[in-house]
Amino acid sequence: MAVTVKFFANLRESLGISATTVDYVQGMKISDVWNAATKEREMPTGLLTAVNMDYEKNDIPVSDNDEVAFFPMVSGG
Amino acid sequence: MAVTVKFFANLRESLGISATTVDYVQGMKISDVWNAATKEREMPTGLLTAVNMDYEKNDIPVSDNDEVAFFPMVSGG
Amino acid sequence: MRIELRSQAFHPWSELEGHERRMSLSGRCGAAAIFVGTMRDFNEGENVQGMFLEHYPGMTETQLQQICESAAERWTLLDTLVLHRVGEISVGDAIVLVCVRAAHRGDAFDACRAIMEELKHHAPFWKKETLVATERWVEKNTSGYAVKKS
Amino acid sequence: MRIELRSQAFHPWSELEGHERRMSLSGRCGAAAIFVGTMRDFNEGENVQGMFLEHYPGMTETQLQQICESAAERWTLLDTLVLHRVGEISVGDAIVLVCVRAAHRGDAFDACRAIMEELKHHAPFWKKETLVATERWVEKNTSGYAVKKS
Repeated sequence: MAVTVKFFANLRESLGISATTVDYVQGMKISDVWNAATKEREMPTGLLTAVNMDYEKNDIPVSDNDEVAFFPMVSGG
Repeated sequence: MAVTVKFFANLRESLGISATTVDYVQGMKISDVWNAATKEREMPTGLLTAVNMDYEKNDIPVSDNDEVAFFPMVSGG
Repeated sequence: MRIELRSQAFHPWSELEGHERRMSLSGRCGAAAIFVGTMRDFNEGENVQGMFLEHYPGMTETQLQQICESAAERWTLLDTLVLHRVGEISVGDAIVLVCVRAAHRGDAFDACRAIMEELKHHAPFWKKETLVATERWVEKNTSGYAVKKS
Repeated sequence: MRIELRSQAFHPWSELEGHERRMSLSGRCGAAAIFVGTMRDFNEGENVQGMFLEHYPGMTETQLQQICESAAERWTLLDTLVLHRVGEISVGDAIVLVCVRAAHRGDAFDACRAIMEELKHHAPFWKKETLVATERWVEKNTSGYAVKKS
Protein backbone atom coordinates (compact mmCIF):
# COMPACT_ATOMS: atom_id res chain seq x y z
CA MET A 1 0.00 0.00 0.00
CA ALA A 2 2.28 2.77 -1.29
CA VAL A 3 2.50 5.70 -3.65
CA THR A 4 5.72 6.46 -5.53
CA VAL A 5 6.75 10.11 -5.47
CA LYS A 6 9.25 11.72 -7.84
CA PHE A 7 10.84 15.16 -7.90
CA PHE A 8 12.73 16.77 -10.77
CA ALA A 9 15.16 19.58 -11.61
CA ASN A 10 15.66 22.38 -9.05
CA LEU A 11 12.88 20.98 -6.89
CA ARG A 12 14.76 17.66 -6.68
CA GLU A 13 17.92 19.57 -5.76
CA SER A 14 16.31 21.80 -3.14
CA LEU A 15 14.50 18.89 -1.47
CA GLY A 16 17.51 16.62 -1.84
CA ILE A 17 15.20 13.76 -2.94
CA SER A 18 14.68 12.39 -6.44
CA ALA A 19 12.26 9.59 -5.58
CA THR A 20 10.61 8.16 -2.50
CA THR A 21 7.51 6.22 -1.50
CA VAL A 22 4.83 7.19 0.95
CA ASP A 23 2.23 4.95 2.58
CA TYR A 24 -1.05 4.93 0.74
CA VAL A 25 -3.97 6.05 2.88
CA GLN A 26 -7.55 5.67 1.64
CA GLY A 27 -8.80 8.99 0.19
CA MET A 28 -5.42 10.68 0.13
CA LYS A 29 -5.03 13.50 -2.37
CA ILE A 30 -2.05 14.88 -4.30
CA SER A 31 -1.48 17.50 -1.59
CA ASP A 32 -1.40 14.74 1.07
CA VAL A 33 1.23 12.91 -1.00
CA TRP A 34 3.30 16.09 -1.15
CA ASN A 35 3.01 16.62 2.60
CA ALA A 36 3.94 13.03 3.41
CA ALA A 37 6.89 13.00 1.01
CA THR A 38 8.34 16.39 1.98
CA LYS A 39 7.55 16.32 5.72
CA GLU A 40 5.01 19.12 5.27
CA ARG A 41 7.28 21.52 3.38
CA GLU A 42 5.41 24.40 1.80
CA MET A 43 4.66 23.64 -1.85
CA PRO A 44 6.38 26.20 -4.13
CA THR A 45 4.08 28.17 -6.42
CA GLY A 46 3.98 27.27 -10.08
CA LEU A 47 4.81 23.63 -9.50
CA LEU A 48 3.49 21.12 -12.02
CA THR A 49 2.02 17.77 -10.99
CA ALA A 50 1.69 14.49 -12.84
CA VAL A 51 -0.13 11.34 -11.78
CA ASN A 52 0.99 8.21 -13.61
CA MET A 53 2.86 10.35 -16.13
CA ASP A 54 -0.12 12.49 -17.08
CA TYR A 55 -0.48 16.12 -16.05
CA GLU A 56 -3.02 16.68 -13.31
CA LYS A 57 -4.09 20.20 -12.48
CA ASN A 58 -6.47 19.56 -9.60
CA ASP A 59 -5.82 18.23 -6.14
CA ILE A 60 -7.48 14.91 -6.91
CA PRO A 61 -7.44 11.70 -4.84
CA VAL A 62 -4.72 9.23 -5.77
CA SER A 63 -4.84 5.42 -5.78
CA ASP A 64 -2.61 2.76 -4.34
CA ASN A 65 0.48 2.18 -6.53
CA ASP A 66 0.11 5.50 -8.31
CA GLU A 67 3.21 7.42 -9.29
CA VAL A 68 2.97 11.09 -8.39
CA ALA A 69 5.55 13.55 -9.69
CA PHE A 70 6.23 17.17 -8.80
CA PHE A 71 8.37 19.43 -10.94
CA PRO A 72 8.94 23.04 -12.00
CA MET A 73 7.98 24.57 -15.36
CA VAL A 74 9.51 22.61 -18.19
CA SER A 75 12.22 24.03 -20.48
CA GLY A 76 13.03 21.56 -23.25
CA GLY A 77 13.36 21.98 -26.99
CA MET B 1 14.58 52.92 -79.82
CA ALA B 2 13.08 49.61 -78.76
CA VAL B 3 11.36 47.80 -75.93
CA THR B 4 12.09 44.12 -75.26
CA VAL B 5 9.01 42.00 -74.67
CA LYS B 6 8.97 38.54 -73.07
CA PHE B 7 6.24 35.96 -72.66
CA PHE B 8 6.27 32.92 -70.42
CA ALA B 9 4.57 29.58 -69.81
CA ASN B 10 1.20 28.90 -71.47
CA LEU B 11 1.06 32.48 -72.72
CA ARG B 12 4.37 31.93 -74.53
CA GLU B 13 2.98 28.72 -75.99
CA SER B 14 -0.37 30.16 -77.08
CA LEU B 15 1.24 33.21 -78.70
CA GLY B 16 4.08 31.18 -80.14
CA ILE B 17 6.57 33.88 -79.09
CA SER B 18 9.00 33.82 -76.18
CA ALA B 19 10.70 37.17 -76.80
CA THR B 20 10.47 39.98 -79.29
CA THR B 21 11.17 43.70 -79.56
CA VAL B 22 8.79 46.47 -80.47
CA ASP B 23 9.65 50.01 -81.55
CA TYR B 24 9.64 52.46 -78.71
CA VAL B 25 7.19 55.31 -79.17
CA GLN B 26 7.24 58.31 -76.83
CA GLY B 27 4.53 57.94 -74.15
CA MET B 28 3.76 54.32 -74.90
CA LYS B 29 2.21 52.35 -72.07
CA ILE B 30 2.34 48.67 -71.11
CA SER B 31 -0.91 48.04 -72.99
CA ASP B 32 0.61 49.61 -76.12
CA VAL B 33 3.60 47.29 -75.80
CA TRP B 34 1.22 44.33 -75.56
CA ASN B 35 -0.71 45.46 -78.63
CA ALA B 36 2.43 46.03 -80.68
CA ALA B 37 3.98 42.72 -79.66
CA THR B 38 0.89 40.56 -80.12
CA LYS B 39 -0.62 42.35 -83.13
CA GLU B 40 -3.56 43.57 -81.06
CA ARG B 41 -4.52 40.20 -79.56
CA GLU B 42 -6.92 40.48 -76.66
CA MET B 43 -5.03 40.40 -73.36
CA PRO B 44 -6.10 37.36 -71.29
CA THR B 45 -7.52 38.15 -67.86
CA GLY B 46 -5.38 37.51 -64.82
CA LEU B 47 -2.13 38.14 -66.65
CA LEU B 48 0.81 39.47 -64.62
CA THR B 49 3.12 42.17 -65.91
CA ALA B 50 6.71 43.05 -65.05
CA VAL B 51 8.76 46.02 -66.17
CA ASN B 52 12.51 45.55 -65.83
CA MET B 53 11.93 42.46 -63.72
CA ASP B 54 9.70 44.16 -61.16
CA TYR B 55 5.97 43.57 -60.95
CA GLU B 56 3.88 46.43 -62.25
CA LYS B 57 0.15 46.46 -61.62
CA ASN B 58 -0.85 49.62 -63.45
CA ASP B 59 -0.79 50.44 -67.13
CA ILE B 60 2.13 52.82 -66.74
CA PRO B 61 4.27 54.44 -69.46
CA VAL B 62 7.43 52.53 -70.36
CA SER B 63 10.83 53.90 -71.36
CA ASP B 64 13.17 53.17 -74.22
CA ASN B 65 15.19 49.97 -73.60
CA ASP B 66 12.77 48.72 -70.96
CA GLU B 67 12.09 45.00 -70.71
CA VAL B 68 8.39 44.26 -70.41
CA ALA B 69 7.22 40.76 -69.55
CA PHE B 70 3.77 39.19 -69.60
CA PHE B 71 2.99 35.92 -67.88
CA PRO B 72 0.25 33.91 -66.15
CA MET B 73 -0.08 33.31 -62.41
CA VAL B 74 3.09 31.80 -61.00
CA SER B 75 3.25 28.27 -59.60
CA GLY B 76 6.69 27.57 -58.12
CA GLY B 77 7.77 26.07 -54.82
CA MET C 1 21.98 34.87 -47.49
CA ARG C 2 22.36 32.49 -50.42
CA ILE C 3 19.90 32.03 -53.28
CA GLU C 4 20.48 29.57 -56.10
CA LEU C 5 18.56 28.14 -59.01
CA ARG C 6 19.55 24.59 -59.88
CA SER C 7 19.00 22.83 -63.18
CA GLN C 8 20.12 19.46 -61.76
CA ALA C 9 18.57 17.40 -58.97
CA PHE C 10 19.90 18.30 -55.52
CA HIS C 11 19.89 16.48 -52.24
CA PRO C 12 18.43 18.64 -49.45
CA TRP C 13 20.30 17.05 -46.55
CA SER C 14 23.69 17.23 -48.27
CA GLU C 15 22.99 20.82 -49.22
CA LEU C 16 22.16 21.69 -45.60
CA GLU C 17 25.30 19.92 -44.44
CA GLY C 18 27.48 21.79 -46.94
CA HIS C 19 25.81 25.12 -46.29
CA GLU C 20 26.22 24.79 -42.54
CA ARG C 21 29.90 23.95 -42.98
CA ARG C 22 30.49 26.99 -45.19
CA MET C 23 28.40 29.30 -43.06
CA SER C 24 28.90 28.15 -39.51
CA LEU C 25 26.95 29.98 -36.82
CA SER C 26 27.90 27.72 -33.95
CA GLY C 27 26.87 29.15 -30.63
CA ARG C 28 24.81 31.99 -32.07
CA CYS C 29 22.20 29.84 -33.82
CA GLY C 30 19.43 28.44 -31.64
CA ALA C 31 16.90 27.57 -34.31
CA ALA C 32 16.78 26.38 -37.91
CA ALA C 33 13.42 26.21 -39.67
CA ILE C 34 13.58 24.32 -42.92
CA PHE C 35 11.13 23.61 -45.68
CA VAL C 36 11.60 21.11 -48.48
CA GLY C 37 9.06 20.92 -51.28
CA THR C 38 9.19 17.74 -53.32
CA MET C 39 7.45 16.66 -56.47
CA ARG C 40 4.40 14.49 -55.85
CA ASP C 41 3.02 11.94 -58.26
CA PHE C 42 -0.46 13.46 -58.02
CA ASN C 43 -1.96 16.94 -58.19
CA GLU C 44 -5.59 18.00 -58.22
CA GLY C 45 -6.75 14.42 -58.57
CA GLU C 46 -4.52 13.43 -61.48
CA ASN C 47 -1.45 11.25 -61.75
CA VAL C 48 1.57 13.32 -62.65
CA GLN C 49 4.52 11.67 -64.36
CA GLY C 50 6.94 14.54 -64.74
CA MET C 51 7.23 18.27 -64.70
CA PHE C 52 8.96 21.13 -66.45
CA LEU C 53 9.63 24.17 -64.32
CA GLU C 54 9.98 27.31 -66.39
CA HIS C 55 11.38 30.51 -64.91
CA TYR C 56 12.29 34.06 -65.92
CA PRO C 57 16.09 34.24 -65.76
CA GLY C 58 17.06 37.41 -63.96
CA MET C 59 13.66 38.26 -62.55
CA THR C 60 13.32 34.98 -60.65
CA GLU C 61 16.61 35.53 -58.80
CA THR C 62 15.77 39.20 -58.17
CA GLN C 63 12.37 38.35 -56.74
CA LEU C 64 13.80 35.61 -54.50
CA GLN C 65 16.44 38.04 -53.26
CA GLN C 66 13.77 40.65 -52.47
CA ILE C 67 11.64 38.07 -50.67
CA CYS C 68 14.58 37.03 -48.46
CA GLU C 69 15.65 40.61 -47.79
CA SER C 70 12.16 41.55 -46.78
CA ALA C 71 12.05 38.60 -44.33
CA ALA C 72 15.43 39.67 -42.91
CA GLU C 73 14.02 43.14 -42.26
CA ARG C 74 10.90 41.83 -40.59
CA TRP C 75 12.48 39.17 -38.36
CA THR C 76 15.80 38.83 -36.58
CA LEU C 77 17.66 36.26 -38.66
CA LEU C 78 21.21 34.98 -38.88
CA ASP C 79 21.13 33.37 -42.31
CA THR C 80 18.80 32.37 -45.14
CA LEU C 81 19.30 29.74 -47.83
CA VAL C 82 16.96 29.24 -50.79
CA LEU C 83 17.56 26.62 -53.47
CA HIS C 84 15.03 26.15 -56.25
CA ARG C 85 15.01 23.71 -59.15
CA VAL C 86 14.30 24.74 -62.71
CA GLY C 87 13.92 22.63 -65.85
CA GLU C 88 12.92 18.97 -66.04
CA ILE C 89 11.91 17.52 -62.69
CA SER C 90 11.14 13.91 -61.73
CA VAL C 91 8.71 12.55 -59.16
CA GLY C 92 10.33 12.60 -55.72
CA ASP C 93 12.83 15.34 -56.64
CA ALA C 94 13.25 18.27 -54.29
CA ILE C 95 11.82 21.39 -55.93
CA VAL C 96 12.62 23.94 -53.25
CA LEU C 97 14.69 24.10 -50.08
CA VAL C 98 14.39 27.02 -47.66
CA CYS C 99 16.49 27.11 -44.49
CA VAL C 100 16.28 30.04 -42.09
CA ARG C 101 18.58 30.19 -39.09
CA ALA C 102 18.06 32.52 -36.15
CA ALA C 103 18.79 32.81 -32.46
CA HIS C 104 15.13 32.16 -31.65
CA ARG C 105 12.57 29.72 -33.00
CA GLY C 106 9.72 32.16 -33.59
CA ASP C 107 11.82 34.26 -35.94
CA ALA C 108 13.06 31.19 -37.81
CA PHE C 109 9.59 29.61 -38.16
CA ASP C 110 7.78 32.80 -39.18
CA ALA C 111 10.43 33.83 -41.71
CA CYS C 112 10.67 30.37 -43.30
CA ARG C 113 6.92 30.21 -43.70
CA ALA C 114 6.67 33.75 -45.06
CA ILE C 115 9.45 33.15 -47.57
CA MET C 116 7.66 30.03 -48.86
CA GLU C 117 4.30 31.80 -49.16
CA GLU C 118 5.85 34.78 -50.94
CA LEU C 119 7.79 32.46 -53.21
CA LYS C 120 4.64 30.52 -54.14
CA HIS C 121 2.77 33.71 -54.96
CA HIS C 122 5.39 36.06 -56.40
CA ALA C 123 8.49 34.26 -57.67
CA PRO C 124 8.20 33.78 -61.44
CA PHE C 125 8.15 29.99 -61.83
CA TRP C 126 5.64 28.04 -63.88
CA LYS C 127 5.02 24.32 -63.58
CA LYS C 128 4.05 22.30 -66.60
CA GLU C 129 2.94 18.86 -65.55
CA THR C 130 3.15 15.77 -67.72
CA LEU C 131 0.03 13.72 -67.09
CA VAL C 132 -0.53 10.19 -68.34
CA ALA C 133 -1.63 11.21 -71.81
CA THR C 134 -1.17 14.95 -71.87
CA GLU C 135 0.50 18.00 -70.36
CA ARG C 136 -0.99 20.97 -68.50
CA TRP C 137 0.21 24.24 -67.00
CA VAL C 138 -0.51 24.62 -63.32
CA GLU C 139 -2.57 27.78 -63.26
CA LYS C 140 -2.95 28.33 -59.58
CA ASN C 141 -1.34 27.58 -56.29
CA THR C 142 -3.03 25.33 -53.82
CA SER C 143 -3.90 26.59 -50.36
CA GLY C 144 -1.20 24.38 -48.92
CA TYR C 145 -3.59 22.14 -47.04
CA ALA C 146 -5.18 18.77 -47.65
CA VAL C 147 -8.94 18.76 -47.97
CA LYS C 148 -10.07 19.17 -44.38
CA LYS C 149 -10.92 16.06 -42.45
CA SER C 150 -14.43 16.06 -41.08
CA MET D 1 5.78 8.32 -36.38
CA ARG D 2 9.11 7.96 -34.60
CA ILE D 3 10.07 9.52 -31.27
CA GLU D 4 13.46 9.04 -29.69
CA LEU D 5 15.44 10.44 -26.79
CA ARG D 6 19.18 10.51 -27.38
CA SER D 7 21.88 10.67 -24.74
CA GLN D 8 24.61 11.18 -27.36
CA ALA D 9 25.09 14.04 -29.82
CA PHE D 10 23.28 13.49 -33.10
CA HIS D 11 23.69 15.02 -36.51
CA PRO D 12 20.36 16.38 -37.84
CA TRP D 13 21.11 16.05 -41.56
CA SER D 14 22.33 12.45 -41.25
CA GLU D 15 19.30 11.62 -39.15
CA LEU D 16 16.98 13.09 -41.78
CA GLU D 17 18.83 11.17 -44.47
CA GLY D 18 18.55 7.88 -42.58
CA HIS D 19 14.95 8.45 -41.60
CA GLU D 20 13.92 9.24 -45.15
CA ARG D 21 15.63 6.09 -46.40
CA ARG D 22 13.85 3.92 -43.82
CA MET D 23 10.52 5.64 -44.25
CA SER D 24 10.32 6.53 -47.91
CA LEU D 25 7.24 8.44 -49.03
CA SER D 26 8.40 9.13 -52.57
CA GLY D 27 5.65 10.52 -54.73
CA ARG D 28 3.19 11.03 -51.88
CA CYS D 29 5.19 13.61 -49.96
CA GLY D 30 5.05 17.17 -51.23
CA ALA D 31 6.29 19.00 -48.15
CA ALA D 32 8.69 18.51 -45.26
CA ALA D 33 8.77 21.10 -42.49
CA ILE D 34 11.74 20.68 -40.20
CA PHE D 35 12.88 22.37 -37.04
CA VAL D 36 16.29 21.98 -35.45
CA GLY D 37 16.94 23.56 -32.06
CA THR D 38 20.62 23.93 -31.19
CA MET D 39 22.39 25.02 -28.06
CA ARG D 40 23.44 28.64 -28.08
CA ASP D 41 26.35 30.08 -26.12
CA PHE D 42 24.12 32.75 -24.60
CA ASN D 43 20.73 32.90 -22.91
CA GLU D 44 19.00 35.80 -21.23
CA GLY D 45 22.09 37.95 -21.50
CA GLU D 46 24.57 35.45 -20.03
CA ASN D 47 27.31 33.36 -21.56
CA VAL D 48 26.45 29.69 -21.33
CA GLN D 49 29.22 27.11 -21.40
CA GLY D 50 27.31 23.87 -21.14
CA MET D 51 23.98 22.37 -20.25
CA PHE D 52 22.45 19.38 -18.55
CA LEU D 53 19.07 18.35 -19.86
CA GLU D 54 17.08 16.40 -17.27
CA HIS D 55 13.95 14.49 -18.22
CA TYR D 56 11.34 12.21 -16.67
CA PRO D 57 11.94 8.77 -18.18
CA GLY D 58 8.61 7.34 -19.24
CA MET D 59 6.58 10.50 -19.00
CA THR D 60 8.74 12.43 -21.46
CA GLU D 61 8.27 9.80 -24.17
CA THR D 62 4.54 9.50 -23.39
CA GLN D 63 4.03 13.24 -23.64
CA LEU D 64 5.97 13.49 -26.90
CA GLN D 65 3.88 10.66 -28.30
CA GLN D 66 0.67 12.41 -27.28
CA ILE D 67 1.85 15.68 -28.80
CA CYS D 68 2.60 14.00 -32.14
CA GLU D 69 -0.65 12.02 -32.13
CA SER D 70 -2.63 15.13 -31.46
CA ALA D 71 -0.92 16.89 -34.41
CA ALA D 72 -1.69 13.90 -36.64
CA GLU D 73 -5.37 14.18 -35.71
CA ARG D 74 -5.50 17.87 -36.37
CA TRP D 75 -3.58 17.98 -39.69
CA THR D 76 -3.24 15.59 -42.62
CA LEU D 77 0.27 14.20 -42.18
CA LEU D 78 2.28 11.37 -43.69
CA ASP D 79 5.00 11.02 -41.06
CA THR D 80 6.46 12.67 -37.97
CA LEU D 81 9.95 12.34 -36.51
CA VAL D 82 11.01 13.79 -33.15
CA LEU D 83 14.51 13.38 -31.73
CA HIS D 84 15.43 15.06 -28.45
CA ARG D 85 18.70 15.09 -26.58
CA VAL D 86 18.97 14.38 -22.87
CA GLY D 87 21.95 14.57 -20.52
CA GLU D 88 25.10 16.64 -21.00
CA ILE D 89 24.93 18.96 -24.00
CA SER D 90 27.65 21.11 -25.56
CA VAL D 91 27.39 24.48 -27.30
CA GLY D 92 26.40 23.96 -30.94
CA ASP D 93 24.82 20.54 -30.29
CA ALA D 94 21.40 19.83 -31.73
CA ILE D 95 18.88 19.62 -28.86
CA VAL D 96 15.76 18.79 -30.82
CA LEU D 97 14.88 17.75 -34.36
CA VAL D 98 11.27 17.72 -35.56
CA CYS D 99 10.46 16.68 -39.13
CA VAL D 100 6.87 16.57 -40.36
CA ARG D 101 6.11 15.28 -43.84
CA ALA D 102 2.78 15.79 -45.59
CA ALA D 103 1.30 16.07 -49.05
CA HIS D 104 0.77 19.81 -48.56
CA ARG D 105 2.92 22.56 -47.09
CA GLY D 106 0.32 24.13 -44.82
CA ASP D 107 -0.22 20.89 -42.94
CA ALA D 108 3.53 20.29 -42.61
CA PHE D 109 4.31 23.84 -41.43
CA ASP D 110 1.43 24.10 -38.97
CA ALA D 111 2.04 20.68 -37.44
CA CYS D 112 5.81 21.17 -37.09
CA ARG D 113 5.28 24.49 -35.36
CA ALA D 114 2.54 23.16 -33.09
CA ILE D 115 4.64 20.15 -32.09
CA MET D 116 7.54 22.44 -31.13
CA GLU D 117 5.34 24.79 -29.12
CA GLU D 118 3.64 21.92 -27.31
CA LEU D 119 7.02 20.30 -26.67
CA LYS D 120 8.43 23.53 -25.21
CA HIS D 121 5.45 23.92 -22.88
CA HIS D 122 4.47 20.38 -21.94
CA ALA D 123 7.23 17.84 -22.49
CA PRO D 124 9.02 17.22 -19.18
CA PHE D 125 12.56 18.42 -19.87
CA TRP D 126 14.54 20.76 -17.67
CA LYS D 127 17.65 22.65 -18.73
CA LYS D 128 20.39 23.37 -16.24
CA GLU D 129 22.85 25.80 -17.74
CA THR D 130 26.49 26.04 -16.76
CA LEU D 131 27.43 29.72 -16.71
CA VAL D 132 30.97 31.04 -16.36
CA ALA D 133 31.11 30.71 -12.61
CA THR D 134 27.84 29.03 -11.69
CA GLU D 135 24.89 26.95 -12.79
CA ARG D 136 21.21 27.81 -13.07
CA TRP D 137 17.96 26.06 -13.92
CA VAL D 138 16.06 27.59 -16.81
CA GLU D 139 12.75 28.40 -15.19
CA LYS D 140 10.78 29.58 -18.15
CA ASN D 141 10.56 29.29 -21.87
CA THR D 142 11.29 32.24 -24.06
CA SER D 143 8.67 33.56 -26.45
CA GLY D 144 10.70 32.27 -29.35
CA TYR D 145 11.50 35.71 -30.72
CA ALA D 146 14.40 38.11 -30.52
CA VAL D 147 13.68 41.38 -28.82
CA LYS D 148 11.72 43.27 -31.46
CA LYS D 149 13.63 45.62 -33.70
CA SER D 150 12.35 49.19 -33.57
